[in-house]
Amino acid sequence: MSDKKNIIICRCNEVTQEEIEALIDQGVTDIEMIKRLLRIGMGPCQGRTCLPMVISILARKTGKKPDEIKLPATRIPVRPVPAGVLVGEMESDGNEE
Amino acid sequence: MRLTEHPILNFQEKRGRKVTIYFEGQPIEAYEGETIVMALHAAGIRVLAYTPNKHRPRGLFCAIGKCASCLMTVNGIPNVRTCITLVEDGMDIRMQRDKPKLPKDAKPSKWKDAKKVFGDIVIIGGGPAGLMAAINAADAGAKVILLDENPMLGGQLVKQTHKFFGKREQFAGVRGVKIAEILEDEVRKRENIEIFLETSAIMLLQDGDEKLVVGVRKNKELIEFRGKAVIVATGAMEKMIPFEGNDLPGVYGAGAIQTLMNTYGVKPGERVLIVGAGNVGLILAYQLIQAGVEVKAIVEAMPKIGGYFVHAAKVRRLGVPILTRHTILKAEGEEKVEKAVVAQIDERWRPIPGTEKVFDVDVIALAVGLRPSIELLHQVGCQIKYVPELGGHVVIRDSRMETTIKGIFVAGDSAGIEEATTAMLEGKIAGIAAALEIGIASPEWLKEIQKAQKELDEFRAGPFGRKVLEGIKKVVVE
Amino acid sequence: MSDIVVIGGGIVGVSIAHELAKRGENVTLFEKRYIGSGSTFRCATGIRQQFGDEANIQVMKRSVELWKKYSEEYEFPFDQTGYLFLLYSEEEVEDFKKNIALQNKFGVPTRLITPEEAKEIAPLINIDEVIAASWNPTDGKADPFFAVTAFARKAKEYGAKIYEYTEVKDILVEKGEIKGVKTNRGFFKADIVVNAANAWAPLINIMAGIPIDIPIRPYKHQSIITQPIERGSIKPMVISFRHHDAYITQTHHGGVIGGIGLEYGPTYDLTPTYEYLKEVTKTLPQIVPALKNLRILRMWAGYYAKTPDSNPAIGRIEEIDQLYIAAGFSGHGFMMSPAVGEMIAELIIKGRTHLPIWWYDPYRFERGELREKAIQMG
Amino acid sequence: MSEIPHYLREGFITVEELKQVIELPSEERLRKRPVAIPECPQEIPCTPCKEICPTNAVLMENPNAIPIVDYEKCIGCSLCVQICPGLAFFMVHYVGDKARVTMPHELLPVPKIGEEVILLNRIGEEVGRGKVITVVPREKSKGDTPIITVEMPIELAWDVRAVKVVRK
Repeated sequence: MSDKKNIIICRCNEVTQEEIEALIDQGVTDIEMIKRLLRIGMGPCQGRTCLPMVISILARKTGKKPDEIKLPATRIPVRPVPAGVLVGEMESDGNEE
Repeated sequence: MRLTEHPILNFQEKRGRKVTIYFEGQPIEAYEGETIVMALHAAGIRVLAYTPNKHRPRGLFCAIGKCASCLMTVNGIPNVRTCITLVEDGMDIRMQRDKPKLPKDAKPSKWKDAKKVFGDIVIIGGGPAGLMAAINAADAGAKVILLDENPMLGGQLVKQTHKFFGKREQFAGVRGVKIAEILEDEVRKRENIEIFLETSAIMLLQDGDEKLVVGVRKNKELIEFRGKAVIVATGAMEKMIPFEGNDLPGVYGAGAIQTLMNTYGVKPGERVLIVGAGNVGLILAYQLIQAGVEVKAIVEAMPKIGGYFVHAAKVRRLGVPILTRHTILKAEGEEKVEKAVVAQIDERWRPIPGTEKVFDVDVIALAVGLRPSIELLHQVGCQIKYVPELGGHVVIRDSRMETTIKGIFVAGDSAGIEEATTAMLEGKIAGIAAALEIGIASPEWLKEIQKAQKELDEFRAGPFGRKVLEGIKKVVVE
Repeated sequence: MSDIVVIGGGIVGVSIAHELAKRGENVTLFEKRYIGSGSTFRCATGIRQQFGDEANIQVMKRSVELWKKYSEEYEFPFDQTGYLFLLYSEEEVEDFKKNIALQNKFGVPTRLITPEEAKEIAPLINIDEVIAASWNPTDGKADPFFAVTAFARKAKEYGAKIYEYTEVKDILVEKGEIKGVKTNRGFFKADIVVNAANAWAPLINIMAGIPIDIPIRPYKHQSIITQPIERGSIKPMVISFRHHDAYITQTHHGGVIGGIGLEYGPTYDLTPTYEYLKEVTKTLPQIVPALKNLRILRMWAGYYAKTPDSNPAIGRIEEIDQLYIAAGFSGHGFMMSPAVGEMIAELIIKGRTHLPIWWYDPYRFERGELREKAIQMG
Repeated sequence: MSEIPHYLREGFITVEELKQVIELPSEERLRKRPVAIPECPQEIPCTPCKEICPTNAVLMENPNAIPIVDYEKCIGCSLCVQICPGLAFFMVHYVGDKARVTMPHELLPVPKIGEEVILLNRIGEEVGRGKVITVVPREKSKGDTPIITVEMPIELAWDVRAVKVVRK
């Protein structure tokens, strides 16, 4: 069968289908918990790519309907922004190594 | 890897001044006006980063600033979205392999307050819905602020080389690229529309009676946009599906491939497998052939072609097989896609052993559907609902496109996945409705809303509209 | 055996349930959403013993011992990476010298160090105006997600029942005796109730009909987290009172977490504010300048369930047989939770505890005997 | 499953299936002058063919209806072939033992008049060779789509719907 170690669900934090299914099999079926324990949707894409797939895996494994799974909150800022930009200062000053 | 001739598009005229950028210290030729990742792709660079823990290669995926798969360090600043950042002469571009290190000798920052821009209506997204909203809101008398995070207006229209369906007054028979030009001209003609490109909206807030949209321009400048109403027309993003090797560079969203070849004239690869025979997959196949790329096959898990038959017929007669009831099992390759394995599936969607087929391809295009980009609406607290007919989570709204928060409107794909034609009509409705609500438009404009609503009803009256109407029933409240 | 009900599935409630179940008690916990969803998952991860009074120092010393023990046994991340208070004035230094002496008296090895030593401990900090720092290497931080789920898992293994998405709607009290709790899943018999609802504790107190006022009020506090950076970049929790009571550290997974003391309330509203985002991004790079080039991934809000003296109310409510409270942690619930679990478990089972629980007497507000304000920080 | 028409499972329509959707012109009509044939069996919201037709020969009850050509009204002007967004209109004309099929050609290179091209059927198979007899280049097309008319053996008239241009 397919190698679920090699199926990436969360590209940002490199979470595989295998890891998600293992957690669900352990009884963690709340998307909020799955999100926090695996850090799915907490990377720079902020869940845009992965959350629909997580919802469908969860629906399939628990028999819930996708509309019963509440979408985790969308946090500010909806795009990752350098702190310096928010203070109005972002001239590249060559400070990075 | 750059296209020099094309049956529809002319890239030679469009390309800007030649500049040099540096990838890992190596000089690369680029043209002003193109994004970093396009220039890298044209130079054959597919791998943009390695993930910090599992060291998996990363390439682009969405190419419209949403998926964060193209993050690189640019001029020392980590995590820059290179798919929507334009090249500049001498730019230093580095792959990210690990989590970044910070300098010990940085100096504390000084701060200045954000630039402030005031208008009546702030429109987020300059695609078909946002442009039509801007034109109509402006004509109804509103001062309009229009933002888009891409370097050009038009949204996904700018990469649609095919001609649109619908009625001729809705631009039927006109190519998407041309529609983008027409709408952009209209927008630029109007003095009461102020345009901010390369500007991402990072939050949407209620501030007393006003709406505050906080934007970041060119990764650098903080701008506060204030208006009495906001229209969110942020479009959609491509869905990803689980299969082995689905994160390998070369597995691209269909839209990303269109951006490469149709917006920037960069050949996405030589041989392509397309997953999904909806309109996006079918149109993409035809566009690939037009760009001189071989399409090995289109696989579709459903038992029938989901897109318009006429789009399928166009690629079939050019020799592209469409394998219904097939799915992708695996993308194979070391650093990037080299092979795709597909198989037939049974009624319960399980692959049938022994039916595997291997295609030698360097690109796998995912055209498996879109989902509305509702982040700002969700973040500000609009009520949302899961409606599969509209592509996933969408906001509750009324027939004039106003969400559950007064003064916040939605239009186009961010209101539910549909067509550019319906996006334009919804944009028109939202633009006028917003101008009416804030007391700027005269009541005669109601007629224009009714006219657009009638056209929407007509457009959705056929079998393809039926599913959408089912979905709309679930989200429209009065 | 008594039926004990714990209301609130934050880390305090879960710790209490865990300690009770571990001691063989029959305990049931109700959480209206999911474990950790209230304030625990929103906390800034810090665990410190640097307080200015005897009770908190002793309780936190015990708490750190338990954090160490349980993190090893239950395998969740807890790192003793220290707390570093940056000091900018002679006045601050004098105050801290007193605290350090007190901390040393109870065996907490805090010491005053030079700015240069501070820079060695946390090389990314800006020490331009720092004149000294208070440093305790045995303070630390833990991962709230892994910690609370580990305690919940263990509590269940010891026999506790944990009901998530179960909201307590009322507490049935007859003739001063608790009979049970009504929830959205029906009635549960109970002899003993522990109010561990923190920000929502006043609502539970009303349900139980307690005759005294325990003034716990929710205040909105916000935090930010950045993209992950190289592990070990900011090991300790770095604190500066000079900068809006700012705190910064790096989480277990690499992101830099931080916040300032700009609070709103009392309110149950948790909408993040732009004002805060601007203030926090102005402030934190003053302490760690390199932060300015880091991307902020998220900001969020949580409650500090505050009392007038920023010390929690922990103890037994005499008028109702048997009601206990452990709430109003004023931002210290996460760090104190293991010790609080122990205190409440001992109190219920033995009627007394080896820890100085008197300090947190729930009746002190009625009597007007406020404690010295606890340092409300990280 | 049986309800799914063949053309939606396969992505091409057979002549037999097409005949169930529209009536084909008589041989007499085919010999008279070029006649427009819509291969558009699915209800989609699209009306440019109807809107552009100078003789109102394209009948469509509503914007989602299937286009039906009144072959007597059709003057063979090819505007529908030029405008059709789905590239689903063709013209067929019988001339002696040859057929002339007019079709859109949005690929490079656009063939020249007199050039020999490979004929492709609806699934892209090479079925013979034909000669290009007229070309309406993109600039002159009313629908921004180049169209070409290719002469071929009459028996291929209902199979050939594309060409391949092969140049050394």
